[in-house]
Amino acid sequence: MAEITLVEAVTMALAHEMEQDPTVVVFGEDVGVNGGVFRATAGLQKQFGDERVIDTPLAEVMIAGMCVGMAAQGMKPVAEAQFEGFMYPMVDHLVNHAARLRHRTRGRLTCPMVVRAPWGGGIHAPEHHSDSNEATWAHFPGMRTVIPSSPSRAYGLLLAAIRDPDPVVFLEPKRIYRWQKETVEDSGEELPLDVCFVLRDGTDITLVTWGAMVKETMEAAQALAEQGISAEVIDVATVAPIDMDTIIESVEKTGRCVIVHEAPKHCGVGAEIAASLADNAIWHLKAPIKRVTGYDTVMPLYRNEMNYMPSCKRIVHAAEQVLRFE
Amino acid sequence: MAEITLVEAVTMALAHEMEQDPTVVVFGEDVGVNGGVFRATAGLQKQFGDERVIDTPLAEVMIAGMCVGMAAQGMKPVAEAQFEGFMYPMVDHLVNHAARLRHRTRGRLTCPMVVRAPWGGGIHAPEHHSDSNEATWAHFPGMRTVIPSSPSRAYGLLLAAIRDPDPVVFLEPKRIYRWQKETVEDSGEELPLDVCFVLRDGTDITLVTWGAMVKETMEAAQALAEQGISAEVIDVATVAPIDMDTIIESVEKTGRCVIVHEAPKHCGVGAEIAASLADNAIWHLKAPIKRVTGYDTVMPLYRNEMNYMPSCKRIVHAAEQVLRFE
Amino acid sequence: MASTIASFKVDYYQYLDPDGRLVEGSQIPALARDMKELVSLYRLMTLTRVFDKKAVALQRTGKLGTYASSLGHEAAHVAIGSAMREEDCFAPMYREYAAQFYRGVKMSDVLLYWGGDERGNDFSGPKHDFPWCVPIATQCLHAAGAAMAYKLYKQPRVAVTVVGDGGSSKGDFLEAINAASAWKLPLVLVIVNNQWAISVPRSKQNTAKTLAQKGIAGGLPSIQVDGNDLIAARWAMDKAVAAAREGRGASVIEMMTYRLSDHTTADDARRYRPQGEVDSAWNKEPLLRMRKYLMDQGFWDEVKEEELLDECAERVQAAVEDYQHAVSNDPQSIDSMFEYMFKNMPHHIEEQREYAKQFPAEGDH
Amino acid sequence: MASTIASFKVDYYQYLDPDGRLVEGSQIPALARDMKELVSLYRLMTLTRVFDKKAVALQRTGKLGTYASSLGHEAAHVAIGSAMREEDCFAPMYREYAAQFYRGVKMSDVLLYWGGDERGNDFSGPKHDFPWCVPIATQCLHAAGAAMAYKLYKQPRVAVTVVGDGGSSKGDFLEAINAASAWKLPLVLVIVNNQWAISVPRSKQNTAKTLAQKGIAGGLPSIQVDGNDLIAARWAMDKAVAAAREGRGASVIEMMTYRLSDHTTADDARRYRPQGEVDSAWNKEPLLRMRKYLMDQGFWDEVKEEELLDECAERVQAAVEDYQHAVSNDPQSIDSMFEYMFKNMPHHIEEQREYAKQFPAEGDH
Ligand SMILES: Cc1ncc(C[n+]2csc(CCOP(=O)(O)OP(=O)(O)O)c2C)c(N)n1
Ligand SMILES: Cc1ncc(C[n+]2csc(CCOP(=O)(O)OP(=O)(O)O)c2C)c(N)n1
Ligand SMILES: [Mg+2]
Ligand SMILES: [Mg+2]
Repeated sequence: MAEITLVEAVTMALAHEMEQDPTVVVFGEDVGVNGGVFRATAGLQKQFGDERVIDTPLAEVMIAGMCVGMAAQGMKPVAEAQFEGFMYPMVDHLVNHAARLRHRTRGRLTCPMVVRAPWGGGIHAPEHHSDSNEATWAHFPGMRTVIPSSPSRAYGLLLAAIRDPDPVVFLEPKRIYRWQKETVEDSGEELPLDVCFVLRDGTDITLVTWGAMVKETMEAAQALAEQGISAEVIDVATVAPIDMDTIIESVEKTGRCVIVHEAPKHCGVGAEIAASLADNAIWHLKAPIKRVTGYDTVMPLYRNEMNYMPSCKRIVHAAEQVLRFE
Repeated sequence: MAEITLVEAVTMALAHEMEQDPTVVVFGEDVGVNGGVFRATAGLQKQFGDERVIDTPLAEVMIAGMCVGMAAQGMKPVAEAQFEGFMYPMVDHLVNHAARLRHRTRGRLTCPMVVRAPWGGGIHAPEHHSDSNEATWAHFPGMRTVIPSSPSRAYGLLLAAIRDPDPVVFLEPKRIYRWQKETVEDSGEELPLDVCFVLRDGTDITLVTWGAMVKETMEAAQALAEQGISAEVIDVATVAPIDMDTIIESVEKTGRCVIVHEAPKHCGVGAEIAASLADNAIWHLKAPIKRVTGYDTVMPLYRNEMNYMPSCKRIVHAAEQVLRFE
Repeated sequence: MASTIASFKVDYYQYLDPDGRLVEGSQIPALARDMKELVSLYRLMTLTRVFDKKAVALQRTGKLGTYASSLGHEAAHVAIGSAMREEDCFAPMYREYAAQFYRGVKMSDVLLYWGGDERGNDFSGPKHDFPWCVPIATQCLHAAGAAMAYKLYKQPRVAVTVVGDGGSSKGDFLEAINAASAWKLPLVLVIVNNQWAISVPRSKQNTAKTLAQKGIAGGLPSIQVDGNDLIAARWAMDKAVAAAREGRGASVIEMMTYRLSDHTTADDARRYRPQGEVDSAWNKEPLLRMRKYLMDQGFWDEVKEEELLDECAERVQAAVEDYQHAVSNDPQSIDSMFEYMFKNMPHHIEEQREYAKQFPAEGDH
Repeated sequence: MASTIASFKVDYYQYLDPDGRLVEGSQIPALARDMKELVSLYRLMTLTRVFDKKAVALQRTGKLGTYASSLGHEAAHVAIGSAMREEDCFAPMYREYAAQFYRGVKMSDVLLYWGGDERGNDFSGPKHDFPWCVPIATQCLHAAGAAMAYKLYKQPRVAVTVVGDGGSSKGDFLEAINAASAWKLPLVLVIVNNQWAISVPRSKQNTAKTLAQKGIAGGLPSIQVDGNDLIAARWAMDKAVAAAREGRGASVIEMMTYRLSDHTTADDARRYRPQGEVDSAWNKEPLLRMRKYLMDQGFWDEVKEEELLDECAERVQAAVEDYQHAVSNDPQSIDSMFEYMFKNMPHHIEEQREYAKQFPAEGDH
């Protein structure tokens, strides 16, 4: 059992499930010989052949549309979008078809497909390679949006996503693809897609986040601990549908909440969490709910990128604001 | 000066601005001889010729992409998507290009385009013809999303949208296209894109909504008035960026807020409003913030449609829940 | 130096002319002599037309929602449906009823769908066929995906899809051609060119001579046929389906026909379409010429025609009753809106369902 | 009855062979005899190559972000840029530097862009040209829109766009062909076929003989040329640009070339591409043959070549200094992230700007 990175955990989950289930195919640009531009599918074509790991023409509408077709006929396609910024042409097939197929045919046809994509900023990539577009997917009924934040969660959640009988958008925080290694057993054990993960217990404030921002948020929790403040950190992981119960329970305990995400603030997923708290936990709130997010701007080119990304400092600052209320 | 419907106000605004500004062109499927499937462009081709009112091939990616190109070269294209459900292929060009062109070229090129679309449910239309997808657009920085709710607001807001130097998604609530007539002067006066409209003053509760739901929300306010409850009704109109000041001011006064929209609840625009209140008006809140919305389901085919749509009854119910708190 | 490195052509096929006469000098397909089969296909075309008329009438009287008529397309649609095997997969747009009836979709399914009831899409036809598809041309990629699945399964199955003249402008169709070429998919892409996309005439979709030639982009065999000529349309389908089944890849067939009806019942074609054009299209419509041919050959007569019309009327009536029974006596419940969102209903949807049941819509819907 | 109703062909053009010899028996374009022009274009090809090498080196030493090399494409790109007028509009993808340099884009603009600074896209070239375009093939529709604008303005201007062999599979390109056909747009669609889309070879995009034939879908004149032959590429461009300018509509040109570099500096082509293929492509590269030709004709020699290389090195160095000066001495501020979101900055963005300024990023970026 080796220590592996998040991106290696993705590969391991793909290999595991392809081994178990002959209907799983990997489908996308450069996923074959090249093993994906981030090497997430490295070695898979060698192992499973080019009828299981399929390089496609450069056409995202086609990738999404054909996955709907394949999934409806009993396969489990796992598409790769090369970057989240190139998923937008997929919206139509995901929203108008994948997410509705079960509903509109009363279960006659289903769409157990996954679209994986490297997602988010912070690696100094070129233009259009650093978006955080989870809110785009999270609003649409009929599919799940899942974002892992560690090697073991990447492994377990991706297994669950592939096995899920409904469509899943699986966003991989590319900034932490190789950040931390973790011992992950290739056990085939999936993690649930309907719960948040409490990464750190605390009593004074709840920090809610997902994806690569888990890194800064855990750092912020540590910094707060050094000030004697006990922060609970929740990794939402599945941002649609959200397990609000875990979040509400935590906020009922702490009375304070800061939500952290990379995406622009306006109508981001953080809004849903805050709104849900404002409905269901309002009497427990001791302070305003703050969101520390990307700005309502285009993700800038790389020289300004780190000015855009929420930092540990910004999270601590927001926490301190919130903690000022008694 | 005649009494006109909302859809006629759209036509009047288009005609007005085409008259004033030779760079304005109408671009879309069936907008020419046919005058649009809802007659929103009726008569315009006759009046302005087929080089100003242009029937396009059936290709939404093309419509959006060409509008970006035309707008970048100094035109003001006003595209029509035939229904909001057919806007999804436009996401890529709107998000990756229209909304970013000014930013990425430091203002060298701009994108003053408008995409209009009949939007929302309630007319017993076929499948895929009844979505409320404003949240899809509202999250993306660099463009505005505008939704009128009366003939005069349709006129003034559409003029402003066309004149706006940046891209605007203009969603027309098809359910109330012909609901109410109003006297609208063809004055060329635009309405601002950065304010909410307070449609009814009140002191006990703030009802926030937009689009066709203004109808049910005003009815609910009336029903509440009959119980002696004074409801303030706010039509958000421009759902991105939102004028939160007006909403916060109202909630500071009433202490209670119910948000109403047709779209699914999860990550809808209502979440942003509630979240913003939970940050900025929390000490004024006397009750949880409730959202009365479409369900997190596919908009059903028409026999179930009215079970999906928020009704006056549901709004009153939520208001009553909220008013129970002292 | 210039050298020609590739050349292509688009051929046009017609066997039965508008007057019901076999076109002279042709290599006539065997189907033209298979009178039993022709009679059976003619009967289905007629049933479809009778059904279509009834469906429009139901809409006009408020008993059905918006309905997309198939008037004039019957030969093309019957050719498509009858060329396929049950295990093949059909990805329709929204008006290919005759093709679907052949495959086992019930008339009451069609009525349920346009009658605003999801159960219409859970139709009785081959359970793996795709549902009706409103977002134009998207079905082409679903068919390509199905074809890919069959290819990977190594099953001798074919996916067939239909797109309109309007839909042929859309990237989805064009990307499907490319995909079919890339993987030599067992796929048949049929353009049913009825000359109009709502109010937009064929000439505005592009200025190319044919729509069939879009297949050349992928190097696919691409032909045009008289889509009102069942014999030509079926012959073309048979050839394309056989090629696909035998691993020789995909084809494009443009079937020339005419939309004799409004686009849907929500449309009024008189606003944009000259009546003269419609009148002359009626002279070329598919049932007329087949009836003439069958009569000329002695396999049909007025009595049979009358009997058939009566029989069709009866069957259509029974379907209408099934439909009305379903929507009146056994309507979709409020629960049904929440079911089928996910295989396992999430907690929040369960909650919404319970809430929704407290607020049933009032009055008519 | 079958009749051929449309036929098409794709011709291939080459005038200067890989050995720098004019291909015999050809109708040689006048450009082949215009030595002054050829020398000037050769100089730009060389400058671009020197620039390219420097940019890769900057990336390797951490002074530039990911960079997309144009190595091997110089003839195609120079042909494109030099066939256009200033008032025409260029919608590039991301590696057509030579075309852009011809039009006035500065080398320092290119470095700014890949160096992570938005000012690169505010380039010095024709201010109406489109910025670099990363979402593959979307630029094709922007060019179609520009062409539409010029057509509506009744200006004799032409829009030119470039797409790769990979990008030619995407609906955007295919819809642009259709749009060009529908409106007879003054548009030139160039496929720069460098045989690879990152790791995906041309053969996997589709199995058609050529990519040029995608233009047949719209009935556009569609040819293939040796894209490493500046004379053929430029001749084809001149013809297509003239047709567009004179109202005769759009064309498709497939320029055959080879990506001699990695896809970008973030790529390692050795993982997927046989070195032998790359080696033999070097024998056909565009500068070599043009240099040989100019030398054979007595218009170039080793001394001139040395002088040119020195001059290019100097100019490139100056551009690098401009770039480094801009990013070091006059970097984009935090404010710059908020500017240009809207013409008039909304209130909430102003607030976010003020907040952001309290939290400048720490350390290196
Ligand atoms: C993506 C999309 N855009 C627009 C529409 C609205 N619409 C429905 S049918 C139609 C015309 C289709 O014409 P064609 O493809 O020729 O098929 P026909 O209806 O003539 O059979 C349009 C524009 C749609 N359903 N989907
Ligand atoms: C829509 C989209 N999908 C994927 C990518 C990632 N990507 C960047 S370049 C490239 C290959 C492009 O190949 P080609 O079109 O042949 O152009 P070339 O780079 O060879 O010049 C890919 C897949 C992208 N930029 N945009
Ligand atoms: Mg049609
Ligand atoms: Mg290439």
